[in-house]
Amino acid sequence: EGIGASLLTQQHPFYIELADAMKAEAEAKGVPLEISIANQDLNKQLADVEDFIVKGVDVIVISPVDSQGAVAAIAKAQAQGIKVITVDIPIANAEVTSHIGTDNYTGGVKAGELMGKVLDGKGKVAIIDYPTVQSVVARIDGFKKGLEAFPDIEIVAQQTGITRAEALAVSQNMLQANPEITGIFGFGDDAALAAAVAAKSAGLQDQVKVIGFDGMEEARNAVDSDPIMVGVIQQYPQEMGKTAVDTAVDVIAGKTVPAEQPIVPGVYVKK
Amino acid sequence: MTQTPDPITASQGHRLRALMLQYGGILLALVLLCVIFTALNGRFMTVANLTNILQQVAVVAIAAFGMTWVILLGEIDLSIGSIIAVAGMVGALALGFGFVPALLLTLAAGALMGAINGVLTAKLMLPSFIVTVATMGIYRGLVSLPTNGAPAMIADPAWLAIGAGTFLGLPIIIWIVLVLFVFNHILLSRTTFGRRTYLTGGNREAALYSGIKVDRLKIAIFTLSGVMAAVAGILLSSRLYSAQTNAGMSYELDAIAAAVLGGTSLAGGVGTMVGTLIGALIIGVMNNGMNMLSVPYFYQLIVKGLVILIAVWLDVRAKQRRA
Amino acid sequence: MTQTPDPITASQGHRLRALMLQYGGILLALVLLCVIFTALNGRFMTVANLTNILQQVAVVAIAAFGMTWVILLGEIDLSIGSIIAVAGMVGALALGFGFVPALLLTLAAGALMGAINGVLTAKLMLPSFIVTVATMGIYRGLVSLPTNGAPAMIADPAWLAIGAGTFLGLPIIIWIVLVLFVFNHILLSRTTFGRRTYLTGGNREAALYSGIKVDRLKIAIFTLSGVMAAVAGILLSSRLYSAQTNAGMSYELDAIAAAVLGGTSLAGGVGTMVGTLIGALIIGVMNNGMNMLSVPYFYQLIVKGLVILIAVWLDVRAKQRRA
Amino acid sequence: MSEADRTVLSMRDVKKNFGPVAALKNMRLEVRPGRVHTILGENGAGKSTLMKILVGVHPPTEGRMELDGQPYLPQNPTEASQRGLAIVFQELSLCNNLSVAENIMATHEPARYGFINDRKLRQQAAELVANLGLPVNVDAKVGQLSIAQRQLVEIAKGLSHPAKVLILDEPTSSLSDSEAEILFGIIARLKARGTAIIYISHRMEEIMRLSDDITVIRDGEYVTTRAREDTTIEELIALMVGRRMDEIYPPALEPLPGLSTAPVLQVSGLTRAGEFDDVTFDLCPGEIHGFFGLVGSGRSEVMSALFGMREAQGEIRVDGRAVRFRNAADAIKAGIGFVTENRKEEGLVLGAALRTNISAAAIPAFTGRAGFMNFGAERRAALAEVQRLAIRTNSLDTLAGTLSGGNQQKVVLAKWLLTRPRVLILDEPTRGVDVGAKFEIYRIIRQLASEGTAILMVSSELPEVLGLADRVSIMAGGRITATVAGTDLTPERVMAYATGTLK
Ligand SMILES: Nc1ncnc2c1ncn2[C@@H]1O[C@H](COP(=O)(O)OP(=O)(O)OP(=O)(O)O)[C@@H](O)[C@H]1O
Ligand SMILES: Nc1ncnc2c1ncn2[C@@H]1O[C@H](COP(=O)(O)OP(=O)(O)OP(=O)(O)O)[C@@H](O)[C@H]1O
Ligand SMILES: [Mg+2]
Ligand SMILES: [Mg+2]
Repeated sequence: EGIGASLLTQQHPFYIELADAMKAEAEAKGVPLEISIANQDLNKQLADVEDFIVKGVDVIVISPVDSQGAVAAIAKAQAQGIKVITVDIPIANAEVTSHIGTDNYTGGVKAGELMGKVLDGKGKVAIIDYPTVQSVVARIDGFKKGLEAFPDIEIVAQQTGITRAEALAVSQNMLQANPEITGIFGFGDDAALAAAVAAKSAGLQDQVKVIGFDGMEEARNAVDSDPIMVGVIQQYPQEMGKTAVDTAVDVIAGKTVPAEQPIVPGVYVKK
Repeated sequence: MTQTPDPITASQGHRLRALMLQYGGILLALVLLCVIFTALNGRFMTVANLTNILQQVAVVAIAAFGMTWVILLGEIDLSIGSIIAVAGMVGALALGFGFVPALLLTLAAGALMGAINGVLTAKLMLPSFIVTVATMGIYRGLVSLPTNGAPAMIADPAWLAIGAGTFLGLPIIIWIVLVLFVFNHILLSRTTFGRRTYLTGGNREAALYSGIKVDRLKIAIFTLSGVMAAVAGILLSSRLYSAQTNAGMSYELDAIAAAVLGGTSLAGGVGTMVGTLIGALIIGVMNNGMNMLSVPYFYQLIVKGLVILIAVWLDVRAKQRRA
Repeated sequence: MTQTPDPITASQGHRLRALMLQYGGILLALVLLCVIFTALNGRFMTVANLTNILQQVAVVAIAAFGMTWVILLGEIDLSIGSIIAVAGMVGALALGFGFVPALLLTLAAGALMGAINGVLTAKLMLPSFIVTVATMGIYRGLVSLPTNGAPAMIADPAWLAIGAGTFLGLPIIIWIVLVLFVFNHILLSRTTFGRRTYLTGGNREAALYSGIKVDRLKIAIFTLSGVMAAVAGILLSSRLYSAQTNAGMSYELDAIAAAVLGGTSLAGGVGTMVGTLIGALIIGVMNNGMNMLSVPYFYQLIVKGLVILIAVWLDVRAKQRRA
Repeated sequence: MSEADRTVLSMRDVKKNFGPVAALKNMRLEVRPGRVHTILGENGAGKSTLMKILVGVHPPTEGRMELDGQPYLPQNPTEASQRGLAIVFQELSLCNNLSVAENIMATHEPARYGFINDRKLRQQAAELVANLGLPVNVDAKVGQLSIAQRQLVEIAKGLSHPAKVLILDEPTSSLSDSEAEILFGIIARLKARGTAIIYISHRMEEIMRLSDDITVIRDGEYVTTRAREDTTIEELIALMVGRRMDEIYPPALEPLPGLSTAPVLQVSGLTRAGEFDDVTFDLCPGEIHGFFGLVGSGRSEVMSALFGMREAQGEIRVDGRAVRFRNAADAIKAGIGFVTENRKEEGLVLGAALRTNISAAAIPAFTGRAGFMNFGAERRAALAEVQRLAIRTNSLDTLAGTLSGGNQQKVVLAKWLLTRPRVLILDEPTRGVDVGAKFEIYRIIRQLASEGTAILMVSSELPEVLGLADRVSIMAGGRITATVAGTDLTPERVMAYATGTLK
């Protein structure tokens, strides 16, 4: 009976909006929806899915903690005849009924191109990353790809800053070591906003341009009001959540659904 | 003056009562939880779900068995979460040599990492907390090197069967937990090794004077803890079809919580495997039951904390009554 | 046998030497780290960067001051990471009432959460590890309720000035660390409150027999630890322009590591604020230096672990030599 | 009513239960100012429990107490001390990581607005210690002191503020005679000032010398109170143990035939810088070799070096073969047993069962197949030792920490007897043990010796050393200054060597 959704986290605005959109759509369609939060732990995600199976849900919507490791959970559900839909993060080496997600790589390319444009094709760039998350790795790869068109731009530092506090310290330290940095790409809004703070506190607000990824409200406001934040790659969690629930409802109704429903990220720049 | 009763019959006759006295509080907490969940959700008390719980609790329970030894010695091992991850990775990479070599290599890696903790603690006389905080980082760093942070997929059917297969109708993973429970329980309660652990944890100085080789014992126990973590890592990687570089993160806290819930004293010298198993079950039942009831995540955190508090309090109270 | 030298001149004259003897090992580790980083990166040893380090270390250092008290008592407080987050959130939400009320409310919230830890530990006689593991979850759950997990933005200029402003040329955040260091140091080393803490941590029984109200002391110290965590939470939220629901996650480990690196014994009764400050600086210098050198994340984990091991080892060796 | 007849402290019908254990059943006590009131009773009779009730550590289960005619029911030690009671605990209650001065002045540090005046604190402590004539350095960390010195610190702590009633719970149990004399001097001065003193000890000579009144208790029950003039040692012992005892030091037994006369242990030139120097002696099967000396003369250090717990230069031979013990396990394997002097720190696991403690040093003997413990054999052996030493307990599963001090001491002894050692080192073996039990222990020592066990006995009780030892080595300043035997073995000579007046 109904939909079970296993989401990666609940401490990130993107996922909060995603969950809210799913709940709203489920209510509108009158279909029961239960949400579990894996808290970035694949084992908990597996346990959550197992519990969904015992409870007897019809469809599972999952945003995998890991694009490869979630195979186990998905296989388990499918073995019980439960259809699986992935949102946001695709699953590698397994077939799911449908995937709805941002094209992170393309988003990364767009971020790289934007960076090249705002820096006029030259300068030194730093990256804040999160190397154990595959969607982030895709963004970073895309970003580097996008920058390939600008041979005079050099990537001088790449450091890991997972939480906002870590990102702040890391960007301070990168700016300290490379004061000639002119651009910073943060893998998410938190990283970008922290980088902007760091640039200001180092007195480099006129020199450094920051680009983020996610495009939640806080970051969009910052792009509007803060000269350092030149742009953010915008994902569309509401659309994603709504599509996911609609797809799940279709699956329950026995309709065929498209295997891929990409949601292309936008580029949000100053109005 | 000495009204010593016959000691042998005394211990045999009151076995069951002693068990109830010892675990009354914590068992009560476990039973209460089960009753509440059963009342609130009909699917809770089904064979399928109970099997579920046992499977879900397996990784933490096995790690907690190892942790119990370490805590009994009055030490702590914060690196087991990282060892779990390294073990999975070693297994995933070594499966190229075949299933059995991979299994052995994984266990050996766990033993080695545990032994390093033990040697640093015993021979360099560094506090185990700081040693294992350090190796927690080191092992976590190491696990990420071969794949640069990416997970390693596992396709070996034998390896995957550990987490997915059944034997005599029961999931293999549950058999492993049971076997390891019995092994650790007997080792602790019936052998001289266990006795030495209690003595050393109770009073290190007195143990030294009694001729116990405390350093060796310490190294052995950290090694054992490493091996248990490696087994937990094998199960986890098998359940997840892959070795994750961030696997087992912060499981050390769950393992410690299971042991302490089960009555193990962080000061050393007091605790049992039965208690730890009950502690792990409480944690597992709680997680599962709240999922079954669709309790929202943040409320789950709060309820879990409250249940832990109540369980220990019931236990402490029961023990005070007895005294 | 009693070659008691004149006690007064003895203490004054050997002050500096005593300091070197007490902190020689750990100071050596700190100096070594600085020398290495300076040699490898010219920009390390600049006023701007040292200010940087102090700012980055502030949150952990302040939390570690509180933690030092708790550990001195022979207890542990794992909930401070969550208290940091709750404090930030209370501040962010209460800023609607104005800056000063928000500040007071935040400190009061920290005190309350600490006091709850203390009461549960002292009055219900539960082990502090399990109490604070439980409240860690409870407080972390609570912080997420008002915003459903989302961060709360902070725009109040006074609040933001705490993290960004300067006073007499030095960032305000560094002033706060210094003031709290001096406060805690004096409270610990010069007052009867501090002396009672040492006595109780060293031998609880003896403290009880000497007429120390151990329960009250325990509650007071957990409260103090909660207040310190709240201050850390204020700084963090101010630096981040927002209260994050996952703020301070696992900072308790850093705080404990700083204290233990600085020579605080987890068994209680031994430790100083000076040591904790040095311990926190080592952690801060290490993070900053490796970022400056662009050491990849996984290698940073490994190096950090190794440095911690070497630092404690230097310290333990220095102390053994002295004895 | 004259001052001396006034009762300052009284208790009636006091009961105390620890769960099912009735530690006190109907205690009665009247204490008068300027008099020493001794409480006499076997180990576990309830003496320490009584004192802990008086100072508010434990509440009584039932009963009434009065102080200066006012009802008295202290809730905690602070209240007791405010009402004018001070205590020197039997089990040391000091903080090892703080200095002597800090321990002595604990909770009444000279302070203003909560700030401690460290100079004044050390001055006051130093003055106090000097006034009392105690040989301790107030700057030393308590953890570095020998057990005897800690006892002196404990005494200084108890005397650090004026009290109407001073309780001394076995203050001399680890002091040698010369330090004990210092304490007696202090007691005399306090008495003259009108302080009432409650005194607990198992040393009969000392009791007869110091006491004005003596209350005997047995099994938690009040037996009688006598004025010292109206009683004798023999009568007191009979009242206490419930039977007559003629002798305390049993005579030597005939050695078993066929005992080897070759030395089992030969020590030569044993040296450890700063602790002891050139210690040389040998020990034959069946011999009881006493080691006497003042506090800090280094006897305990020598013994722990013999036992492999301390590195030292020099040579140790067992059965003529040179050995080097790396740890206690090696020493135990070579047949050495060591009853340590500090039972709480080196002797017992307080949180473990009696049975576990008693078998702790003999685990190999109870190892069955594949490393399994032979619990049946362990229980039987432990039970035999409990009965032989008359350890007062109702179960082998009782936690060692809940036993009375003297019974804990017996447990340590039991633990080492169980290893069936060929060489048994006894460091203050009867510390805190009652007369009846002492006799029992002496008898066992004699018995062991007659069976060929070689015994090294460190003791600060001169009569005990003289009463038992065949030969006595006297240590002063880390060296053996003399070894005497036969007719030379007189108290005067031994003391003279120990204090260095004879060389
Ligand atoms: N905390 C406790 N819990 C349980 N039993 C206790 C406790 N303290 C004392 N007892 C028991 O109470 C009895 C009296 O003990 P107490 O220490 O008063 O004896 P004592 O007369 O001082 O003996 P000793 O001469 O050996 O010091 C003993 O049987 C002891 O085991
Ligand atoms: N005045 C002092 N201040 C500090 N330490 C002392 C002092 N006197 C002796 N010590 C220490 O005490 C120890 C000697 O005590 P030890 O226990 O060996 O003596 P002992 O002969 O066994 O006497 P006893 O056991 O009666 O105390 C040595 O380690 C010595 O460093
Ligand atoms: Mg006593
Ligand atoms: Mg001695």
